[in-house]
Amino acid sequence: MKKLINAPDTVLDQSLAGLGRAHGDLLSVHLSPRYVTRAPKATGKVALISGGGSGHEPLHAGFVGKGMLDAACPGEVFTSPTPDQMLAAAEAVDTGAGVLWIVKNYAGDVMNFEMAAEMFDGRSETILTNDDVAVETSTHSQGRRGVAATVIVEKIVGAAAEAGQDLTTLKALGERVNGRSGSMGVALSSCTVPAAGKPTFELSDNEMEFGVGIHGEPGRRRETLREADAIVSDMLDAILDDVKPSGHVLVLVNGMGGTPLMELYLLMDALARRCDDEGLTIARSLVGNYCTSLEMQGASITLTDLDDEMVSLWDAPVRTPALHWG
Amino acid sequence: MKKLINAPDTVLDQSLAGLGRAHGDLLSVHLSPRYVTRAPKATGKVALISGGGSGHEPLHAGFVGKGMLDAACPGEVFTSPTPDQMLAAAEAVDTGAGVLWIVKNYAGDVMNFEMAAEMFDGRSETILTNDDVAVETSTHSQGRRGVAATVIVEKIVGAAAEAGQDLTTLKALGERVNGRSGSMGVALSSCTVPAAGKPTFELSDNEMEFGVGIHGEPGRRRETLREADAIVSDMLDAILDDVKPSGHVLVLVNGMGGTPLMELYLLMDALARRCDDEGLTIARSLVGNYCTSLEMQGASITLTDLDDEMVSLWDAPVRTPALHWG
Amino acid sequence: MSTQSILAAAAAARAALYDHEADIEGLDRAIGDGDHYINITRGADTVAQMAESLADEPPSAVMKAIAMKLMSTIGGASGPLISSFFLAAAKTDGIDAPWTPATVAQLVEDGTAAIQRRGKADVGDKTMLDVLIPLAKALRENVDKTPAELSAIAVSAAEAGKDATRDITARFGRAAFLGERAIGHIDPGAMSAFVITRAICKDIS
Amino acid sequence: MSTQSILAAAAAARAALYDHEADIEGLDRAIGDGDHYINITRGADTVAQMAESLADEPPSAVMKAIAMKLMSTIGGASGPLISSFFLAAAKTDGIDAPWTPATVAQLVEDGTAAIQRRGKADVGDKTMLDVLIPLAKALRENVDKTPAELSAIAVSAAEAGKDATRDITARFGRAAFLGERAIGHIDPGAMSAFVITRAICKDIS
Ligand SMILES: Nc1ncnc2c1ncn2[C@@H]1O[C@H](COP(=O)(O)OP(=O)(O)O)[C@@H](O)[C@H]1O
Ligand SMILES: Nc1ncnc2c1ncn2[C@@H]1O[C@H](COP(=O)(O)OP(=O)(O)O)[C@@H](O)[C@H]1O
Ligand SMILES: [Mg+2]
Ligand SMILES: [Mg+2]
Ligand SMILES: [Mg+2]
Ligand SMILES: [Mg+2]
Repeated sequence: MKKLINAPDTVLDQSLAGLGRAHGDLLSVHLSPRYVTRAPKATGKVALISGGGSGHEPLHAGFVGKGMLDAACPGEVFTSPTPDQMLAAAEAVDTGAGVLWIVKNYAGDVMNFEMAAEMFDGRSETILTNDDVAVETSTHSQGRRGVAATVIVEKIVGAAAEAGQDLTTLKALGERVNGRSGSMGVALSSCTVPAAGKPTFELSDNEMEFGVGIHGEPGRRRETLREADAIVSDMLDAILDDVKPSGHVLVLVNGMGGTPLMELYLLMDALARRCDDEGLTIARSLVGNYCTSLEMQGASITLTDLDDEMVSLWDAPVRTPALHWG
Repeated sequence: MKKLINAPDTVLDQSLAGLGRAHGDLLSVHLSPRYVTRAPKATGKVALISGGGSGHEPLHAGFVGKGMLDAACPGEVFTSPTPDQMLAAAEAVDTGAGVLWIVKNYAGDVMNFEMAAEMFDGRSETILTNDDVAVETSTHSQGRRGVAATVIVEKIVGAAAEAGQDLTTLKALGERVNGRSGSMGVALSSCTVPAAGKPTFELSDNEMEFGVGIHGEPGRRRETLREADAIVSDMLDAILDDVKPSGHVLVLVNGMGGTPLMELYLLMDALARRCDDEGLTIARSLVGNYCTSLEMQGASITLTDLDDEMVSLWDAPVRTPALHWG
Repeated sequence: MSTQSILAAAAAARAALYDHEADIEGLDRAIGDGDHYINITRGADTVAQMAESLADEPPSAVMKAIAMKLMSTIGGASGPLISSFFLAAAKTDGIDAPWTPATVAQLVEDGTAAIQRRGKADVGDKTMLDVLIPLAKALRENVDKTPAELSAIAVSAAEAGKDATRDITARFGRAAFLGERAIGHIDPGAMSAFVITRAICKDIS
Repeated sequence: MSTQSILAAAAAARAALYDHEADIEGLDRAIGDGDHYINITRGADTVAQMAESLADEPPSAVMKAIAMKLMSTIGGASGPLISSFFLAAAKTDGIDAPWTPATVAQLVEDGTAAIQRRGKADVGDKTMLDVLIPLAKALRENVDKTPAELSAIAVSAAEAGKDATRDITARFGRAAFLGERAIGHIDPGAMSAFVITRAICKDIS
């Protein structure tokens, strides 16, 4: 394992400390228990709290700030955070307007957030994201995995919360955005969990994992690495089997952590050409590392079927370490 | 070689096309010859043009836009662009106030920009960046390499150009920023040039290259991979041997492309702790992939000794794909 | 069973987990995300650290303290499930009286039911419940046996349950996302539940 | 030398470069950035593509067209240097008259001087000039020899120059950043200059 770290068991706290040092103008980092809050605290709005295993940076702590999350709870690498973290975060950021938990659909995350919600005295609702079309739902009681569309849900719902929408409306909005989004990822190499010290999986020199999960979980199939155009086409086909957009879409070309921007923009080109063919207009886009899997080489594509409200909320100002505009 | 591409010889054009599709609101991409211009064209200000071999994304095209570059000329991967590109870019963006070329100090870049300047009819000046402290200057006629401080020069000089400063003043400002900056990089793995198809260099499982260049060139020494704190300390020592800041500094913790954000923030923490010990105040910071080396694992640290003018120019609004604030 | 024995059982379980690092980790790498060994030993280490401070508490308080601590230590899917087990166990009838085989059966039943309530899974879903549900049933049906006999029965039941996870697809946990590709691998949570069960039973007999 | 022979020489040079891919690429990977082979063959390929359209032009026009095309094709450090060579060669005295050994000597001198003006380097700096400067000198000193003799002398001079780059540090080009670590490797630009020289000389003799 080659990493720029001191020791596996100090990675998380030291990385969070660095986040705090770099972005003291936007957020505050708390280490015991671990949670990151928007600074200064917002007033009179529903508080958005997300979280999940670490290793997906900038997700989620990189999206804490005005117009997006009020708090994020980072767990150990690829391991759900625990209820005490969520509870402390909720108590810190609740303004009285209620808490909206944004949770990626993994058994661990769901159960830990559920315990926190049970323990929390204030009002709260939960949005589960499950945008990954790689794994079919039919035979599995848990449904699909939540991946990069979580970023889009956090941005759009964050803007609506900033605009003063109430808890019930925000939950419905988040579910709408999630329901209109689909994602598909591929991996060219594995990631290595620091505490494990060895790669999560092995791929031979000409193989890729089609439909990989953001923790290095296997996806639909292992296959021979092909041209980017063919890969993007298969990814888009898989998404369009599920999401049926009519006109304007938001696309997120997301790097898994070890793939350079040059390749991500090349994927954007391939995707845009396919969208042209499909008669889809890319009204908004985002290209970069947003929902990663440590140092994994690979990328995912997320497509969201936009409506007018979603576009204007997407464009609304945001001030976080990883998204900043308007 | 595992990359998400179609073929080595289409990487560059397809990646640029994707950049254009993603950021049509900020820039225009031209492919023959290759250059990227700010959209719409600025009026009545000195035009800033940079460029260099591709593979360092977002440098330089990702910094085209309001408050930073007017144009960027991307060469083949790790190969200087050619004078025809620079000339076409200059003719497209010159407003009559002159052109400032921002060039990293490599023989190829210097000579190609020099030829372009000779061919260009308008007025132009050149800033050479040479912030890399890894390689001592004394015995080499060419001086040091230009690396990540180029981003800082482009941002600060870009803001001053936007504010209407003239060509001579901007050149002096850029040289001041460059002169007050020092950088040092390490690599944990090699990069692979698409056309070459194999890694530029080999490192064994426990080795790192201390002082690596952004094209995978060797640096000061090959040594055993150590703890992040020790590596950061050595990097900072090397920089402080050269830059002698008195109080407020800007730090850039820059990823080489294949190192995840989690590690970069951890390096930021290590650096911040060392700066505390040195009595240095980190007044501004940037953590992320800004001046990369394809998919290389590794990172560099840049430190700039700030003065008041530099701070306010750093904070000035910028609207580019890779830097966006204010 | 006294607090002393509970803590001894926890220590035995911890040692056994350490002995099976490669197995447990390999399985979660094959059909999960590779962290189950780390999660479960982080839990075991935490309990070991608490041992001294708990030595004079009654079993119900020990179970409750372990539950709360594990809730904030393990994380992942196994964290809330395991801490639900201990939370329920803390309230098992007769927990603070001298234990009989029936107490043990009741405790495992209560803890297992809590895991089912929290995680919604059942036998055949390729989870730790494939060990725990048969184990609880075997204990209940054999409360009249000697501790040594009961231990042997419990270990066989746990082992059979663990082995049964090999040939089925998962409906819960990360392995569920794998569909048919999960077949051929034992569930990591079932494996760790078995390793723990065997270690505790050995300790008893 | 006619346009026909210039283009034939270019084709011979290109074929020879292709034959030495591993050498040239390996050297730039060792002490540069690994792209010299790609850069130089991109140039050679471009000239090959232009050949047909240049067949009826006089040598001066051919040299100028090659120079301008290479300027916008090769890039890197070698691009401006090589295109400066051709730009100067286009203006060499007697270029469009029937060539003598003196014309060749003059052309190489003019081209080499242009590279020196552009790149500021000299003999001993571990660059392509370590081949070109001795080559120009050898040609000048042997203009009275037969073409076959001159070819042999030129190849030896180029080879000695190339070999001399092995044991020195660089003052220009990327290898300069390496200091002592560049010792033991031939300069990639010197290697390609030698390969080209030898191919052209073979073609002539
Ligand atoms: N809903 C559930 N009910 C019971 N057990 C479950 C459930 N979901 C997961 N598990 C168990 O948890 C184990 C995985 O735990 P662990 O690796 O620690 O967490 P994570 O899956 O979050 O990485 C699985 O092998 C399975 O036995
Ligand atoms: N200033 C210079 N003068 C003469 N030759 C030079 C100079 N700088 C570099 N070179 C030559 O260029 C070669 C490298 O060319 P190339 O790899 O194509 O470009 P780059 O160094 O930009 O990657 C070196 O091996 C050296 O021979
Ligand atoms: Mg996990
Ligand atoms: Mg080069
Ligand atoms: Mg796991
Ligand atoms: Mg080179």
